[in-house]
Amino acid sequence: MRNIRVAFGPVVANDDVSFAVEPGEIHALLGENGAGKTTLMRALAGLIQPQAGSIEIGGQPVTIDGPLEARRLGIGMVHQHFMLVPTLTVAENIALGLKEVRTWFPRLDQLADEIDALGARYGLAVDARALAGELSVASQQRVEIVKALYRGAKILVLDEPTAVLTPQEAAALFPVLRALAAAGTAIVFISHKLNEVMAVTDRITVLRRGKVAGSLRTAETEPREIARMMVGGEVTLPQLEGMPVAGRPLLEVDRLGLTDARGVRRLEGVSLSVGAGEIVAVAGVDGNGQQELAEAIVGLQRPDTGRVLIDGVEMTHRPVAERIAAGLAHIPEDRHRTAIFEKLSVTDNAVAEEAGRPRFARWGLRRQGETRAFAAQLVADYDVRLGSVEQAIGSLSGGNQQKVVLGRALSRDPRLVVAVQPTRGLDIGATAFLQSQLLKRRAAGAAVLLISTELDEVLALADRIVVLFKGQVTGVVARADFSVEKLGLLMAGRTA
Amino acid sequence: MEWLADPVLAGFIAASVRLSIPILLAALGGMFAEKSGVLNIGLEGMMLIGCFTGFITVHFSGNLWLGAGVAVLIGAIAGLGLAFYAVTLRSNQVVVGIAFNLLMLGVSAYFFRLAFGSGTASPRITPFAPIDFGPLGQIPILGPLLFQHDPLTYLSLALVLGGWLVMQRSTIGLSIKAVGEHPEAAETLGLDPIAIRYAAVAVSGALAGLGGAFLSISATGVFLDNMTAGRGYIALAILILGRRHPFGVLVAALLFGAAEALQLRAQLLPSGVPLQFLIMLPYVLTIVVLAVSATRSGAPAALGQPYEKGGG
Amino acid sequence: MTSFMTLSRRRFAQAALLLVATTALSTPVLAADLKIAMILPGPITDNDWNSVGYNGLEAAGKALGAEVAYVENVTDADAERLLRDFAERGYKLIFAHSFSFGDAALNAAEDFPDTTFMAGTAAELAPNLGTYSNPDYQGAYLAGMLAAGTSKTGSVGWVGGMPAPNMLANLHAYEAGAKEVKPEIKVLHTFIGSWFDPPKAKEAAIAQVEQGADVLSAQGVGVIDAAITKKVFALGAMTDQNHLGPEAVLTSVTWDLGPLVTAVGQAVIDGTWKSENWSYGVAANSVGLADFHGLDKNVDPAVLKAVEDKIAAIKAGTFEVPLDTSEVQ
Amino acid sequence: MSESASAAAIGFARRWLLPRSVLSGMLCVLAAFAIGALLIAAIGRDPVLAYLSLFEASLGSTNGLAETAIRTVPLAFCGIGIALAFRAGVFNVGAEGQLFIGGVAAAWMGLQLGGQPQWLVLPAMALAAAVAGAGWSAIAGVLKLKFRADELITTIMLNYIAIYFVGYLLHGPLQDPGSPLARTARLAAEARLPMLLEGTRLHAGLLLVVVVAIVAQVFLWRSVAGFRLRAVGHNARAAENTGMNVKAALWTGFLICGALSGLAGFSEVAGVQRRMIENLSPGFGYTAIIVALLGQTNPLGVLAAAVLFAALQIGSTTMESAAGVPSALTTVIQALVVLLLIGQNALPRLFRRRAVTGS
Repeated sequence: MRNIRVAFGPVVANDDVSFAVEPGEIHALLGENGAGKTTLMRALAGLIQPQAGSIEIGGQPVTIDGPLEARRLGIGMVHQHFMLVPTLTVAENIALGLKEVRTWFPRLDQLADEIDALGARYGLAVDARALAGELSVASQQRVEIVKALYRGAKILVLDEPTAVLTPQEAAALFPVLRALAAAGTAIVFISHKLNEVMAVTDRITVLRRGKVAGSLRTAETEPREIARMMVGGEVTLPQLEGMPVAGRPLLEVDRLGLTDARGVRRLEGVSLSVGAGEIVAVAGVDGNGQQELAEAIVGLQRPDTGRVLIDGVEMTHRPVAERIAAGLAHIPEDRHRTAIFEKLSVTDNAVAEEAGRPRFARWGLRRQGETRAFAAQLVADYDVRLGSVEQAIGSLSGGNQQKVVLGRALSRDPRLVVAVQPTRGLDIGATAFLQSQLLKRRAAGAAVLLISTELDEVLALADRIVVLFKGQVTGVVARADFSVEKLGLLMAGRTA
Repeated sequence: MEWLADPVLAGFIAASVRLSIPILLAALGGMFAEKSGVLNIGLEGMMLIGCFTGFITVHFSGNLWLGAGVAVLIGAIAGLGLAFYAVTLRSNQVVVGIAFNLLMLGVSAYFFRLAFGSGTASPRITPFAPIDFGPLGQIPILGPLLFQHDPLTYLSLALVLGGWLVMQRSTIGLSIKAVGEHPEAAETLGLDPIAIRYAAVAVSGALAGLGGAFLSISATGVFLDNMTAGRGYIALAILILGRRHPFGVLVAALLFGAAEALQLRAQLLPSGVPLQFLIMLPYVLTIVVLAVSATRSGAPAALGQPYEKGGG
Repeated sequence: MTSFMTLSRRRFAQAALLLVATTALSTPVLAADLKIAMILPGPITDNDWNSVGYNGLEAAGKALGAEVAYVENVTDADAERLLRDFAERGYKLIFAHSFSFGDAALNAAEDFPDTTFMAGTAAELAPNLGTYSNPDYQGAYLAGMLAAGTSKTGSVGWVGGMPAPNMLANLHAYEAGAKEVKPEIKVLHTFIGSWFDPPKAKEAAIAQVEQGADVLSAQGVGVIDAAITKKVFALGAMTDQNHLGPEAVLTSVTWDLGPLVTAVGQAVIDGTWKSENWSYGVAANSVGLADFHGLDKNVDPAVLKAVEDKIAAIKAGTFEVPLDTSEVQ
Repeated sequence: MSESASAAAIGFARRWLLPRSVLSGMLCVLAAFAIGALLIAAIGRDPVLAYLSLFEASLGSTNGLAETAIRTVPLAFCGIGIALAFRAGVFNVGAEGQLFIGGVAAAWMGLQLGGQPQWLVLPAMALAAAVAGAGWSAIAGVLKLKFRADELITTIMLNYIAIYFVGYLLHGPLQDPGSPLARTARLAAEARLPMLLEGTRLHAGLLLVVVVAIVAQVFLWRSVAGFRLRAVGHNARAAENTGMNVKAALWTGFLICGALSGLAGFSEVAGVQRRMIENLSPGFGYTAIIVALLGQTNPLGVLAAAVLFAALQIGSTTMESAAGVPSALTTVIQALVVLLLIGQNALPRLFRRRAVTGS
């Protein structure tokens, strides 16, 4: 790919980017969130058309005008958010859009056998007859890789493949990639995790703000150099310091059990407590009950057994508003779904929790002046970049949206903060800012429950770590005993 | 076992089938649209335009099958029109559907007057006649259920089977379901969500058109303004009752037809129940069944959400 | 078939002309300046109630040389407005052709004292508001006699739209007529719950046939379709509906509103109009039985004779068909 | 005048006097009429005469304006109710049935209180209508919130049931004694809305609906409850997460829609018919859905859209009688207006996207 340029309106995602990958090579595409990695690869996969630049495959100039053409050229992409239809089986997912499985009535049984065989060859075990939506995340990822291989991918693009895996699962993925490379496949490995990139790739290209910051052989570099390239300077992430104040417990979760709408048991006997001035992290691979735990604590889901106490008061079945009044702040995982109203203004979003308080309302009518002043203050305090507080929050960048959410939650001086994946999708600067805010709350005597799948983050910030596996607590580790290996085992379900 | 061969029971079963067919066809059409992620509130209008064009074609050509064909074609074209709004312009699908129903109501009434004048001797055609299966028609239960109907009814039942084959077994069905559940995934695999949705809505229009034509060239041989009388809306409920599955839709439509056939018969008995309560029976029944069964209805994830190409 | 189709094609070609002709925008004016208008509750193409009203209006327009206009598909909510609209535009004689337009006509009459209003079966009248009855129940009595006389099963059917007074009067007279011929006759009746839903009317009729009815009174489009399918007889309503089922429609109870509208119009022109109930029924030849088109061979001659005698008795004033609009059940 | 002041003046004019949306909306109406003209010409009638009579009847005379205003009342009541429900994410299309139930409740109350002073009777009737309409709507609310049955479907079914149920009442317990017609007895003078304009039928329901529109506008955009309603409609999950009572907002949507549709029934009964009749509404509740969305679900916008549709419907019947154009044509024109308006709202957005992605 040469001199690629992709712009969405005024935002330039790729600017004069050149990138090359050779057969048998594992090539890392590294960069912070928003650096343009995914955009570049979507252009390669024919999902968007670059405004400028050229692409050559095997030395031949090509125009990739759509996913079909990309496939014909042997390009396969495993997206960060899996492109699987959850209500179809694995075989059906793979059969989608394929002419080879017969035009009218697909030979799904034969296809399933072929998939099994293909999986066996590369150590990618998948059940071709299972519903895609019922597979574990790691299996879904294997399905995505098999899907690409079945389509004859010679160039395989993996977008943040380890984000959803345990360290062990990630480690298991790497031999598969090497086997594929050995068989002549060119692999593009998109990531922002330096250690993985160092472990598995042959070459590294770093993108920063839509431009190529550098391209080097993995063997000839070291993490510090790469990190500088990614960030464009030195940024150190905040680190927890000092012993916990160990105040009275502000959050107590007592033998919580929860069954979801489809009848699946999501939590079983989960107990934990967070004291004032303490950060407790919940670690685990995505989808092991973290979301349900957080939602039961903040009141978005009703547990069927157990209790939730906030500052000693039972809140298990109380509405969200009461918990907020009791000092709870929630920074949810999926911002767009759970935290913000995209079409409403920044002002409206900023006061959503408190619109009815006397400060912002009189006789049931909203006090516009007060509300706007509050929003302006929040924007200033949390360094939100925007044109006007009256613009729709959906028009801000993800990081700025998250800052509004953070400001809304923290400006109330909450005594209990539940933060779920608070830094997902943020660049390093925003991540550092956010983490430092959490540490500030701890210093101010609040209890912080940090739910994260990023081990680095958990290790850096937590006083204690609770590990969840399949809805159960497999272990609680104090700061003194932190180790990646130990956590990894707990995350894989081995109780300590 | 005498009651098995009772003519009143036989008549009730046969009537249930006849009353259910138009709604069944429209609901089957609605299934294709909804499975692809488009809410087709315009079924009523597509039925009505099929009812009208089918009738007028038969009237001027004398050919019943040509009438059915034209109704299918016009219904499909109406479906494409709705798809333009729902898929390309990404308009609110409820408003567009209601506007289409209004348009079809006006267009059919206007062109009926254009074709036949404001005169009062209303035109009439000879509708499809039931096929005579001889002794088969006399079999208890099965006879009235299966062997006393006209060709369009059998075509409809075949379409249910075909709908099942397409939806559950074929590549096309896979593509439609994928587009309705996860259009972006479908696009990464080289499917065109926009084109598939257009096609699915066109098919829904075609089937609704045929369902409407059934009213004017099979059930009766006349056309009147607004002759579909809300059957397209009923079909939406039947679709959900039937869990958007061809056989489920068949069962739900038969249930509604049976309720209608039952109330028409109950009126002939001295029950003491006020007439209006009997007439509302099918609607009440629909709501009750909906309430009991709706908790796990499983609508496609992207239903009603317009898709933007290359987005996300 | 061929000639039928040719006719249709020609009619199609003439559609535009027909439309112009039917509302008679400008016919030569014989009478002073009388303009007659009518509002109708349904489509004038229904071969039924609304067709009768429309035909009567047309006939009067021709007979009097008056300019006529109409609005079809008028709902109760719109009736008063449209009556006032016509009155404002100089129509001096306005027919509100529905039993449910009485209120509307009363209100409009109050505000337009110089305009003459005629409301179908209105309860309250005003100095400039008269009413005209819907005497087709008289014909229904005759139809009931014929139905009972023709029935071999001892059951006859009757299918109607909504339980409105004129429908109820029709049903009760039909039943009375049938019982006069055969006291033990069973009369089945069904209301389909809407005025226009042919497939449902057809199914209602089929249900009656399955319960033994072999002659049906068709008070709605669709019933004749059932008679054709089930090979029983139907009695048409309002106009001669034999063309809808040449083998099935024994005869039709016809209602010709032309004489009434014409007479009312003439009275308005002459200044002799009085607010009263104008009733043109069997006695005035406005209601009667249509031609049997040869199907009378299926009826017991004694019954035919009885019907003829009954018509004579009504005309002579020796028999009055009972008017009963009570609710059923 | 300073530069900023003149800019402000222009901005004011753009925003309030002649916004672009009004201009392009008028263009759509014109286009729909142009297509209608072709259809009129196709049957050999004179489009100019037809449209003149349409205009004359709806907007060209005092009486025409009054009739248009009368028709606006039920359309706006139902439309505002539907709009507020839509804002909360409730697709309540049951306004028609709620109107019937409200109408029969108003008439019942009016008959019960016969002879009492007007200041007591009218509010009592309005209250009865609002409560009954809201109660009918609440059935769909319970079905959605307790049984997860889609309100789009249940409200359609409930419309049929309401109309047949009212039919039963009018043929049975509430029937006018001594009349075979399906209607209640006539309301006493105290139970009728005052007339506003001598020589026309214009009644005080118009004032009521204008007040309701203004209150609804303030409620939606200035009140805390309105804010929460909108927030829930935008993103129910986020609303719940920020401590808002989602169920309360959904109930507000159901109940307001029912209450306002009930008031539409009240104003028809107390202002126009002076009794409850079997065919109280020629589909006001359905037309109001389109009116609500054309008005961008903004109460004042809905009021404006209601005036447009009222004028079209009023004019169309006169067009039929005066120019011999079947009123079905107006149905076509109404549908075209809607489709063109939706189209012109969406098209520019489509082109903009095209330009950006450059595909």
